[in-house]
Amino acid sequence: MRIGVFVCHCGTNIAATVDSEGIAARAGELKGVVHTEDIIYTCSEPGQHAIQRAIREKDLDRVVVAACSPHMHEVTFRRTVEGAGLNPYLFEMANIREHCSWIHADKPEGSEKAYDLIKMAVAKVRDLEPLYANEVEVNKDVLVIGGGVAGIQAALDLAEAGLKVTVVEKETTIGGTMAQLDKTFPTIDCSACILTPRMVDCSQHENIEIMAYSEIDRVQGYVGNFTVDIRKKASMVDWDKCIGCELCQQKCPAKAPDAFNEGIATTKAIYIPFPQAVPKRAAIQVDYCRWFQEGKCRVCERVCPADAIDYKQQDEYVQKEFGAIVVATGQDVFPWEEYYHEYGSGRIPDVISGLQYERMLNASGPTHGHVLRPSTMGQKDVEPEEPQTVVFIQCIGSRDESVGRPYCSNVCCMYTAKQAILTKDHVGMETEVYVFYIDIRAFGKGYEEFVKRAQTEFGVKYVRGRVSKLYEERGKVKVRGMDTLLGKQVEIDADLVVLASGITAADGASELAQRLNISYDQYGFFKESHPKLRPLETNTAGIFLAGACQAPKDIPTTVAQASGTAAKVLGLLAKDKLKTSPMIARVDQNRCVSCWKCIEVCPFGAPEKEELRDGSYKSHIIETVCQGCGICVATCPVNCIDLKGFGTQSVLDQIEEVLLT
Amino acid sequence: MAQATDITTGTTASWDGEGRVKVVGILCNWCSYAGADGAGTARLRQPFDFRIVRVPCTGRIDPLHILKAFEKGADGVLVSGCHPGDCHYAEGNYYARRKLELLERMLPQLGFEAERFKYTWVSASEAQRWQQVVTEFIKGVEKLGPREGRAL
Amino acid sequence: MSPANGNYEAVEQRIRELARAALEEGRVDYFIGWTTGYNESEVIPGFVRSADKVDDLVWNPLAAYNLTTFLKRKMPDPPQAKIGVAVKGCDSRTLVSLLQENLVDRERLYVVGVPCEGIVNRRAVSKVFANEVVKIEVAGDQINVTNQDGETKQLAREDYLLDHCRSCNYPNPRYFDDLAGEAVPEPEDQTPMWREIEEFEALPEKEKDRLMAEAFEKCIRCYACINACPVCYCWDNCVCRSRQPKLVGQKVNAQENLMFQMVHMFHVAGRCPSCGNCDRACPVEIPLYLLHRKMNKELKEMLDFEPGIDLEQKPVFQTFDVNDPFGQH
Amino acid sequence: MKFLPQDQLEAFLSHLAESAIVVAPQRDQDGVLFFQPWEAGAEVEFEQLLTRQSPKDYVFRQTETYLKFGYEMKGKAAAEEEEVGKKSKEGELAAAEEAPPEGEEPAHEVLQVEAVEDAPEQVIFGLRPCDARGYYQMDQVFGGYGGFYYDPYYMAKREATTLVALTCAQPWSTCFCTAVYGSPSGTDGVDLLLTGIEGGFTAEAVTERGEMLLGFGGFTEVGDGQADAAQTVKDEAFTAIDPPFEIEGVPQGLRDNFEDPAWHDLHMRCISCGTCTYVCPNCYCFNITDEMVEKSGERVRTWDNCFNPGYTLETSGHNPREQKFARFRNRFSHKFSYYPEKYDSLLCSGCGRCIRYCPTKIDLREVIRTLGQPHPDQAAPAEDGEAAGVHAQTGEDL
Repeated sequence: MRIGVFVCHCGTNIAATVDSEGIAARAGELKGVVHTEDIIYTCSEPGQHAIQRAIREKDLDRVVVAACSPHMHEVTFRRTVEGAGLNPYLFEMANIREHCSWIHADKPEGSEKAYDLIKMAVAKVRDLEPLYANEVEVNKDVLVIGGGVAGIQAALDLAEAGLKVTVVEKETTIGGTMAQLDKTFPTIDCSACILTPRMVDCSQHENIEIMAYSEIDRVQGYVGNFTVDIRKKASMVDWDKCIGCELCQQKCPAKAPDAFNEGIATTKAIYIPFPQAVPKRAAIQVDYCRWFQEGKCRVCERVCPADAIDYKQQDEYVQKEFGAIVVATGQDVFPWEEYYHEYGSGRIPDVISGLQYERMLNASGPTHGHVLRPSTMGQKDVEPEEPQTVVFIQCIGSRDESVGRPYCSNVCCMYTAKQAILTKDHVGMETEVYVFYIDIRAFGKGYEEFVKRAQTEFGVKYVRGRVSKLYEERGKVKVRGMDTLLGKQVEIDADLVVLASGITAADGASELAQRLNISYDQYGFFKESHPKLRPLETNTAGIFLAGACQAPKDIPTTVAQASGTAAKVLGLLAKDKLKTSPMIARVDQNRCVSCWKCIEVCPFGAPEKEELRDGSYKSHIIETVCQGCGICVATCPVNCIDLKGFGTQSVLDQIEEVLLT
Repeated sequence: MAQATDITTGTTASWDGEGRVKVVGILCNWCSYAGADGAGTARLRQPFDFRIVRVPCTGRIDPLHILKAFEKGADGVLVSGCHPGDCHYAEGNYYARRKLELLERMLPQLGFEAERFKYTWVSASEAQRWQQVVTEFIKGVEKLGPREGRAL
Repeated sequence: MSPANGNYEAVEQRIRELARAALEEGRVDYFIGWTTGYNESEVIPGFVRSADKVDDLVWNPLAAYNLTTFLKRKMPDPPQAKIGVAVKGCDSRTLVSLLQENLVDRERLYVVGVPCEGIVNRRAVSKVFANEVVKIEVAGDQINVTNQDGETKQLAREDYLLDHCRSCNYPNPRYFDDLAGEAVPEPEDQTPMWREIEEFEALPEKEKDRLMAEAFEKCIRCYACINACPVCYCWDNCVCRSRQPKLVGQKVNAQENLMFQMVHMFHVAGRCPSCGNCDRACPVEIPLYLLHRKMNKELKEMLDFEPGIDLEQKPVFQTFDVNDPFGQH
Repeated sequence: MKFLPQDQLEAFLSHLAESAIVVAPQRDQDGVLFFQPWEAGAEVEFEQLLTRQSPKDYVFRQTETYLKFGYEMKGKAAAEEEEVGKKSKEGELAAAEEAPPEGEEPAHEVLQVEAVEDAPEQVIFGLRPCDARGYYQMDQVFGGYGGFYYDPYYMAKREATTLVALTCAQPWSTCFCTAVYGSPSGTDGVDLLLTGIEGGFTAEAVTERGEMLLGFGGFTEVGDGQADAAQTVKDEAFTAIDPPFEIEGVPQGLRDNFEDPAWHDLHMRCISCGTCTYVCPNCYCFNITDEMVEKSGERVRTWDNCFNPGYTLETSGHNPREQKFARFRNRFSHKFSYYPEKYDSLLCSGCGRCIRYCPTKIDLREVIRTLGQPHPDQAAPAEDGEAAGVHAQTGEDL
């Protein structure tokens, strides 16, 4: 073993408190060290040349640089030693600047500690072995999970760049939440007018395949090579034949709740969610279908001009391979009825959620854009009334620890302002509109101005305070609350109360995260790899995030993130082969006792059971999946798993070296 | 400072010196090691009796490594990683937390004073907190002095 | 623990019957129960391969050995044998631990549960005479001990039970296929008690240090403790023996010995219900039980967890809870 | 033969302690009996026969440092020699490599080796004839018997050791020395044999070393009937042991029964620990390792045992005794068959510790009774699969 030790002065950054020259000379006594040198600026070009020269002339096979933090220059010096023909992983840094010279004032002390740090680095470098990055072939197809605006944007960007994209959507149409919206803030432009052309683009793009009414069943593999099982749910309609004529829906005698309209209207057992649906295909909700429930009917089958009805249809499983996955599964509306009992738990008909109101405002919605009091709707001999007094309450299921949602949902302040304006617009300027708020968060471009407009131009009355109780009295909804600015109790007789329900993680998000092996937070939102520096990546290489599945987001942010994610995916898939870090775990199968604890604890799914020639099974690390965290290493009871570059023996040796010599 | 003159030739590490204690730190690469870097960059003075071993993640630490450090003569061991929830590898510090907690609770049974071991979380941005943690910990160990005639 | 109700013969008979049936019907290749050793008061593991030998099996308050040890990998002979085994309450908990991790094959196992009313601390009883104890008889609440000179002493059974039997919360097996006899009453309050370790805990650190050093000075590193341990399964690849990495040095001295024991302790943490098999196996009487009970006390306080209770539970160190009530700092 | 009155015992021990370390059976705080260095005033236990371990550790140490070594920089060698020299007490310094001439590059190193010789004069007092016989048997292994290996480390200690044995008056139920050519008053390896009788001990010197011990002034000439009384004690002890097996033919029997399916039954409750071998007065297997930190280290010998999986592990990863039953078979076969082939003795002195302290009380006597009888039909190479080469339960080849 021929180790070279290079001690940096870093000008006076190190040399002021560490005798770089002296400890370099002392380091020559350490086992295996054959060359030492002190350099004024090791990272400078002459400094790097000095290392390379010494490697060649002294035939060094391992190098220690005692200088700054490895976070600063580890990569630099790895390249340096590689340039001199040495394996870049036969290198170790001793951090004698940030961890020594800069935190000590006394030179003898500083020198002594710096020498100890060099000893530790030498002890570690002795245990290192050459490592080689692995290369894997990359599949260039991309899976986008979720067909909302995030998924659509990402899919279009990727498809435009020439990649094949599969969009998997759990509903029968893509579009997501945005398709349910009437207008968008702060421009009040029509949501459908922006979205539906993009939906059509998606369906017509030669590089995009939409798999609607499908879900992810299983994900195997690793970055560049995922194998995904997709379950196509049985719609009881042969979509290859269905022409989307809606005849079945018109003739179907069975009513069913209308999820697209947030339950404020009904649809039919066989349905197409909305006229602009993509793909426009019918599906049967078997729980409400008379044929499935009672064994008679088959009206749809009779009326279908395309002969597309297939009552015997079963779920179908498709296996596809992808190089990268974009998760864009969106969010759900906070189920306020389960939490806010003081607001009637959903039993007061004139208390509705923001998204329900959105459907009511929509010209193609169940009320054709007329704002009506639900308590007066759908009754014989009663003319539906327009509300005269509308109260909005913000922060429902947001910023509320008592319902387990301490976070801000990001969109409610703005959509409330939008809906308040639209109320005035649809019903008339004389309508009384109140908004109860805690704080107004109008942080985006044009947002603050928009809220101001609601207040000044449209005369929406903003009341700072929380509503303590809602109850029915004489055909009105009593709104009892506090105006904290005036310090007064407020009571309003409202005709309609709209709760600005916040955003909650999509139903089934955590199960999907487990299938994908990505992490999620306590609320069920998926976790980015780093909140600032890697906001689009997950901790599982090759899986990226877009939209509100990561955290509550409005449309501009969602679209921006989706495009960013697409760029990340393109960056990844631009390469034909991927290099993977060699500093990963490795199993000594001779000693493996097949207890599978490694598989249990790995956050990434890197260890697998490998069948050996004798029929036994031993642990094996899939190199491209392993991220090198070492959790399995610390868990393996026989210590047969080791972490290359951070070996257990090297950890022990560093400790022993510094304590015993 | 008898060692001062010996520094280039002497063999006695002043770490062994009178009144000195030997404290080993095992730090995760992503948060606490970077936090200690930050403390250095900010020139925050820290005790001398401390040597850091860098590991990728606290989840990579086996409590036995810490016991081994004690066996080899450490007077104190400080483990620090990312705050729970902020692990670079998503879950490593959650696994570590259980193991380290058990170790912390078992050490008194083996005759260790509680002040000799601590595990904590310091993020990359908490340079000041790092200074405080390491200073207080080493003060605690110094109060107890070196371990002698020990079982482990 | 309630005093013995003297039902041992009936239970013993039942164990024999169940073992006989299992052997005759070919459900097991062999049955592991307890039998007598070189004298009648040495009760040892007994392996019965044919139905005509089931009468060798015994059940009495000296049957301390946790037989689930013999289910560990590499123990069965032949390796794929179908095995019947008798388990007491505490033994069954180590079995549950093994099953939780799929370290034994449930399909090849036939478990006879044995309700237990406490096992005699043979080591303590043997010390009432300086010379050889040749006979230990348990009669009701009394233990009669006879030495080689024929002298007999009477001891109160209560005073000479194993430590964990005195505060046993799970006298009935947690897992079994057939129960040999009726379940014994279990305490209503199953809060674990740690009487026997509280005394040690109260000592000053320096004193504990000294006692540990003294105890582990005696250790001869025969590895009886880990090999007798039912949940310690690395077998030939134990890191203490492979020394890859060198967690434990080759030298036999108090420090290395204690380090070795720590390797064992941390590797069985969360799976060891402190059955005491290690402690009883130690030829030099190191109080290993003290360490393992302490560990379980801490686990109970940390995670409200007792090992080997629930088959569906995941071993606590192979999982986590983001809201674990410690380590928030 | 002389007589040591009871009241002179302490004085005798003190007398011995003047010129040697005296090791005698004493109880620890848990009441467990061990051989420990004796200090004036400490109570020596003569009643109980069996210490937990045999005293073999005092000659064949469980951990023994052979030598210390270090790599030194050339050029500074002279200064450092002094340094190491200070550390060694009786050791010799020897440069394993010839020091190269001055003035070459400083990275060149030389190996310094210091032999550790630690063989103080010692008297092991109060051991039983079976334990003494353990030394007698180990002496053959380490002492160059038959031109085989000579171990200077063991022999240095052995030669500095005097064994004062005590006749075993009240054998325990696990004792079987008489079955293995021993006796409760046997003198193999013994220097001086004491026998407890009324009022004290008779003392017989077996060797010159023992003879010298009789020079202690506290001894009196044996009185009337004392010699007879001692003989009675010995005879009674001898007859108290009922030999559990007939030793004749056992070595051949174990060879014949090498592939007997009964091994598979007998090993079942073995947990493959090393207790039996480490409490045994005869077992002598060991391992050698270099324990090194930075540039210096020690070469250490430690006990090893045939139940240790690493004992037969080959570098390739293959382990010829991977299965537990094979390790189990080896222990008994070695003691009663392989060893006597090479040496003039068995490797068992019948102390019974392995039975008593085995965690599952595996009974050596039962094993020898079951498998120690020659089978005339198996003396020839076994061809009958059922009887020999095939596992009774599985039909697999053994």
